[in-house]
Amino acid sequence: MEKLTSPYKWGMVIDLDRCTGCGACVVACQAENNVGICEKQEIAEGRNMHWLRIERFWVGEYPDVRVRFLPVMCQHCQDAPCEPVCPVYASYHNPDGLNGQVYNRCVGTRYCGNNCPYAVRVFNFYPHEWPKPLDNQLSPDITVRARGVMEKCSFCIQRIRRAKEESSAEGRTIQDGEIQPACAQTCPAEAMTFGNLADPASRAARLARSPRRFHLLEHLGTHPSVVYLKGGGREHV
Amino acid sequence: MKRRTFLQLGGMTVASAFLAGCQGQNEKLIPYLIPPDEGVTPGKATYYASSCSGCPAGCGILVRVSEGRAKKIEGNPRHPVNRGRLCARGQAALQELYHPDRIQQPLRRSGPRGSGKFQKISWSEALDLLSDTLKELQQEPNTGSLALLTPQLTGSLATLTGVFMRSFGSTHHLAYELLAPDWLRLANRYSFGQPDLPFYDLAETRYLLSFGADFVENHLSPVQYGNAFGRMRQGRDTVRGHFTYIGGRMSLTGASADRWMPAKPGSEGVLALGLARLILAGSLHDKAALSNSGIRPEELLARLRNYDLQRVADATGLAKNSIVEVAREFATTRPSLAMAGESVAFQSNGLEAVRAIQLLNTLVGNLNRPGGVYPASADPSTGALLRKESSFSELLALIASMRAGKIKAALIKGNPVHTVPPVTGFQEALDTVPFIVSFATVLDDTALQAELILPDHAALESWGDVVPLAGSRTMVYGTMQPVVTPLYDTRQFADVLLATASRLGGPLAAALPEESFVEYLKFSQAQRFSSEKEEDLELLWVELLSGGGHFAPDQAPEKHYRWASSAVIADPPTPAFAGEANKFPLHLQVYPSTAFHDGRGAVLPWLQQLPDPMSTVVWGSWIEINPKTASSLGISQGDLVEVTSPRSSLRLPAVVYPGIRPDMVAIPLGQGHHGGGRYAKDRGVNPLTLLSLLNGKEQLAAWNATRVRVTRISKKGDLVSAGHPEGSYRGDLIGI
Amino acid sequence: MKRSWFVGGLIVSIGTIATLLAVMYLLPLDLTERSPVQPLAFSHKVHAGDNGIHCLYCHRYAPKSTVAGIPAVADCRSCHLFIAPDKPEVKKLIAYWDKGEGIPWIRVNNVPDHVYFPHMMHIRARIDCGICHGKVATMERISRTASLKMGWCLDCHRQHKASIDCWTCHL
Amino acid sequence: MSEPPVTTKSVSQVNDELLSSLRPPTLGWYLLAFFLGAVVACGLAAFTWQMMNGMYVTGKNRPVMWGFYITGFVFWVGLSHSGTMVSSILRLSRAHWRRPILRAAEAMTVFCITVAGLFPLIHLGRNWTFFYMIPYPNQRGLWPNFRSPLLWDMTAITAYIIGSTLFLYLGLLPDLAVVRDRTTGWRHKVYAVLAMGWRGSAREWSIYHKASTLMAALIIPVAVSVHSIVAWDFAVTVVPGWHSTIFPPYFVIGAILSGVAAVITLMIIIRKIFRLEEYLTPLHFDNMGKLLLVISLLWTYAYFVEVHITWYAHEPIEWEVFSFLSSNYTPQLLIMLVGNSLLPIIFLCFRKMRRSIGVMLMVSLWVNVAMFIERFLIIVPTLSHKNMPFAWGTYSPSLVETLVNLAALAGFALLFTLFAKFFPIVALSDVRELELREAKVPMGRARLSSIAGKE
Repeated sequence: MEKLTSPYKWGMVIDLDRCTGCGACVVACQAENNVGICEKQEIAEGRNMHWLRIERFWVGEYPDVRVRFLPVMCQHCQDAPCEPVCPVYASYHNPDGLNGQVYNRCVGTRYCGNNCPYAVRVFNFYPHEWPKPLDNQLSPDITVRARGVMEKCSFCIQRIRRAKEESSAEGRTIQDGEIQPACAQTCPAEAMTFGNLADPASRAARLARSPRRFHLLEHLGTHPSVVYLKGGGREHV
Repeated sequence: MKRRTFLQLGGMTVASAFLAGCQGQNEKLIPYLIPPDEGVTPGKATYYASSCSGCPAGCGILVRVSEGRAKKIEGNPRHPVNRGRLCARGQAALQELYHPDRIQQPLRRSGPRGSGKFQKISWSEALDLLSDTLKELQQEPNTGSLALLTPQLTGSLATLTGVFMRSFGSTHHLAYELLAPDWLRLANRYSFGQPDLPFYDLAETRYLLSFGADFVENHLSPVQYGNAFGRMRQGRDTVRGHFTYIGGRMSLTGASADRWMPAKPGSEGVLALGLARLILAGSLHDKAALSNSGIRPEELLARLRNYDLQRVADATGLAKNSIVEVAREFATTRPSLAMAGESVAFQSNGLEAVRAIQLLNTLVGNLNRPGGVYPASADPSTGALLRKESSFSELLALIASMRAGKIKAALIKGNPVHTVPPVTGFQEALDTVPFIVSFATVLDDTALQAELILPDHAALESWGDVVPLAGSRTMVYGTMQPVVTPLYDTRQFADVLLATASRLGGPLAAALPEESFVEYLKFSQAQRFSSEKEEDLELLWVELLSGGGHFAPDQAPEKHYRWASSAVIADPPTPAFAGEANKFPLHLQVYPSTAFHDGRGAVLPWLQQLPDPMSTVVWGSWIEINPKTASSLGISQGDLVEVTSPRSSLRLPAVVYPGIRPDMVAIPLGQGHHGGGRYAKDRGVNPLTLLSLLNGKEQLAAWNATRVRVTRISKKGDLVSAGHPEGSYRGDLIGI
Repeated sequence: MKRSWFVGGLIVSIGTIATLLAVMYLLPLDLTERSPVQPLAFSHKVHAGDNGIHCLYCHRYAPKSTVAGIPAVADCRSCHLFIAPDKPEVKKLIAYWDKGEGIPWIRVNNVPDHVYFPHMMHIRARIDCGICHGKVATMERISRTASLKMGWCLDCHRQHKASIDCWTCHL
Repeated sequence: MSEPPVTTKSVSQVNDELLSSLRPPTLGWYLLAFFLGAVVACGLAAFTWQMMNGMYVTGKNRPVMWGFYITGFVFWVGLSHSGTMVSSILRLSRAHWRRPILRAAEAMTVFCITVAGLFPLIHLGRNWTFFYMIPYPNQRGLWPNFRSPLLWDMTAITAYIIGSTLFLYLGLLPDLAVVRDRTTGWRHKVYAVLAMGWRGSAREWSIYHKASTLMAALIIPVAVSVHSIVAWDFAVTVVPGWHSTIFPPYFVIGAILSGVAAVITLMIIIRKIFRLEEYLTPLHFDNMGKLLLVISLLWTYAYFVEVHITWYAHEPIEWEVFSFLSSNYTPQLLIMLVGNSLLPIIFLCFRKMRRSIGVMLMVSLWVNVAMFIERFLIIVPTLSHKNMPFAWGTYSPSLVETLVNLAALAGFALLFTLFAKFFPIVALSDVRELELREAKVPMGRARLSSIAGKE
């Protein structure tokens, strides 16, 4: 909670011109983060647990119809609407510029979920079960969330932690490209680039200066750490 | 206490405090009996390199293992096919290992066929039963009464099965997959005189013309091409590759295109030849390349005189100006690349159409050049098994034998009962086979028919080697190793074959003397790499396993494509369709689902709940209908509709899909399993049951040439989609 | 009479309120036994105290892993084949080995599952094992000396200027 | 001011009549209490079910994370304004006609805010960790987030519960003394303790008057702040449709509207049940009707302003939310407008209507139903169509939520029933005080007003 000076400000650049919408990131995220298995009923009720979703928009009418894909995960806003509304600091701002979520602190007011303009916070309406032996796949690095708490993308904080531990053992700072969240790691088209935006030389920071850059719902002034790059010229040449 | 229960109960401690009194609730802490190996630290994850066997692409994977349990599958960054990337199916393979409905030991049928009643037996009983049956067959004069059905195999398993069947004396080894690129090999043989699959240099191309080649989801090597697509778009500083997609249904791949040309089904060949004519007429062709290939432009132009713009526009239903534009762009933006895909090949004129598309590449000089198309590396050692050109005709031959009662026993790896279209009569023919052995991991549709189920290891428990399908120009050889100790009393398919061979004795045992598949692998690798590192095979073995295989990026093969001068370009015949147009007004396209491929992914919950990228539907089947067609039929999103083909009919929910021709409907493959564990069982429909059999040339089945009619049944389609149906059209609200 | 009732009531209610506040302060209550009886009467006093064996000799993973690790049965046996093989507790140990079973030790120092506690980071920061584990070398039977509650962790983190970002411990 | 009720009854007669509710309960009362108790028990069972299973038993989802519970919360907080506003405003403005309805209104405040305060606890995903929100020193070294409107809510509601309880208790004091003097046995003892030794001396009365005036003045800002803070729960967010500066006054006006309407409903019920026709005359309803009319006009204005600004600014997503609301929730929207604006304005303009008990009952009930719908329309359609169109959703309350809401209503009624049985529901002293003040004292041959004169 205390604002410490950190050499890191994690961010992600998503190039929509590369994104094919294939869904590999969605499964990668679910596999890495112990995200519950959502039964058909759950999703029908709008209680999908995916931390990362690919939005698909139809534009135009046949035959001039176009599809736009937009992978949306927690945007890790610098001025995050979710943070001030949480009465217990379960949603808080991390010194590295991430939006933290502390599951065991969460009381489940779901206020953050309402106030998140990106609708990326998911609530454990159901107690999620992993029928044996499927529970073996659960990662020991992160908590398995109980029902009644909010959860969301953490940019794979467990990977960030691991890299920090390793780099501190070697007495250095984390190098560019050393950390990759599961989604960015698996993205076949390399549409996602994760890195330290505080380091102007990092690949992510360089991409984030692209003229194609934009933030999602920029007018709300949330200052997200996720930068999107516009899909270039998906019209007739 | 489990982590989750703690969180649930954490706050309730007050209550439990008074109930539990002074009782301690300390956990147990059980030490290892023997300390773990050097290099393994408890509490720290270990990574094992292996290969993905989820589809023939054969990507390299790294499996993260903690405390003896596999936790996550990642791409192997050193692997040249997927370069550290992995698709959704590859990630989900973890759940094959930990599937709650895995078969835990050999089963023998105890009820009638298909009833799903089995009794547990031991491995020695099971192997006795198998070898006794096979022994009986061996004593018969006709040893061809044993059939082996597998997917298209690669590497040592392909050789092993080949040796097994040969030594047994049977020729009925069918390696059939619905989506196998036989058609492409066949077309390549006609066009270039060699059946090698192409490797498209997508990353370097500047203009991509895909005729229904859905390389993002399924075509040949999806991760490789997905990656290359990203580099084509934004991998170069100044060039952004352009992408035009041709096909009546906008697939996931088509969704990324800059231009979508919804040509009529079956008209793609005409379009390709029309484009060729325009290029030649405008003298935009690559003259050197043509003369290399021995094509005289004037002759070819004269040959194509029938494909004038008007005729092509009429046949395809496309606007003239866009055809002209595409022809000009394709010929002038070089390097360019034309790809042919399944939806084109699965027409009655598929072979001719694919060849016409290959002609386009030849015309503008895309053969054997960066940004163009090369022959992909192929594994020489596996021979014909890897290079099937007409496995469909082999399937038909096997069905005929089965019907004739010649087949007494069938060993089945894979799930053909689900993935072979019933119109072939395969399922009924299989019913006549008295002894069926299945090597399934879960009780799938085929295993339900089996007399004996010998559960295979999950891929992550198995040894093996994989030669990727068409994912690289250079030789790639991937290895598979078990990353966890097997969970259950299962045995690897190859090990069962070897054990059977030794039990049967005779020439079979002599041909397959190895006791286990690992030994066989070591032996075959010793042969394979003998020239390189003869002295230390053990070291080679360790290197192969730790690196995930042998990759030789520098060794560019000598093979090249050259238009076979003898190859005359054939006119694509007018497409034929099953079902009269007046009774069945809509073309049906069945396409491999992004998540399930041909259906093998449907057993895994992660894939079931992955929203289909295009329709955002989860946990089910659907039919895609153009909004205009839907409204004329009174159908709205989520309605239950009945699809009737000349063969049969199905009921499933409708998805209003703006990216499809009004005269077409499409259903994804993969669902409609009768078995397959709790996640797949009785979920959705299998559209293969609708298909009628229509052969193109050379026994290539035209799976996209069935017509159907669609009627609305009720409002309750039980459709669940992740995206809001109206919100999906309101990208304007967020400026997308 | 009335006054005595009033005073009595006052005392009772103040007592109740104080107890409730105390319980609230301590929530979640820790009910684990501080010094459970172990299946083997292993003495840290003998090993670490009298014989001066260093902690990391047996708990060898602590400097490089999140878990410190407890010695495998084989490790214990390899010494005790020669050292005091006749003592009854050592015989029990060998019996476990012969049966091929691990020893069902009872956990003494435990943090809840939603807490991520990396041993190696603490060793690296030169935090003495005793700060959390107490004077093990004097303990015949191991017992928990620290409260291991969040406030206790935070105090130490503050003192040592370690990170008190929530995500340091709650992943 | 208006004409006070002229009484010619003796003191004991008045006391008897006003305290009639304290007579031993009848079978009807038992039946009513049992019925209400049963409904509350159903609600408790539903809540237990929810706690054992998880929030999936409600209709909430992503993005509609709040639903009937918060609707109920806002609604009951709104109702709780009745007592304070009616009682203290009228007390401060010295409207004598207030006196017979005072007690009921104040009691209503206390019960409404108690019921309202339960909803935020019920709606928590992990109810058993509610104490994380309480600011107190703990071994975790953690404090709640004072920037969160939910914490403001908690503070404001706690303050309001305490304040309004004190307010009610203060008003009760002299009456408790009367009851004490008229009861025997253990009841006498209980009332004696509660009456805190009230003797009715002039000094006591003088202090009492000062205290109640002070309380009345203090409770108004608390009441206004409570509902402003509830409005801030919504207004401080970035949710389109909530992020609006007019919300605090709009909510307060809405609260008073529903509060006044509820008081009218209650007056009619009490009047009927306890046969207080002589004390609650059409005059009272006339005055309350005027109050309701004014507030309804204010509410209509505030609503118009809110919608008008949305329309005028025409921000795409804000407009999207409004058009979604008006197209998918048309019946509800119409009920809300009819109940909150049309009916009160049309009917209450006429004196005759205002003095008709039936009309007043109908109007006040409509207002309250409409007000509940208004809260629902603020919360649900807005959340359904938030900023990300792909993640839009829908909501319909589940059985559990409905049961809990019904139980809240029943619980309120039950509390009130019990209260009316054990405490004087009509402010005895206030009524008598008025009588005293209005009484003509013989002064020679003339009868002059008593020294108290007009308040």
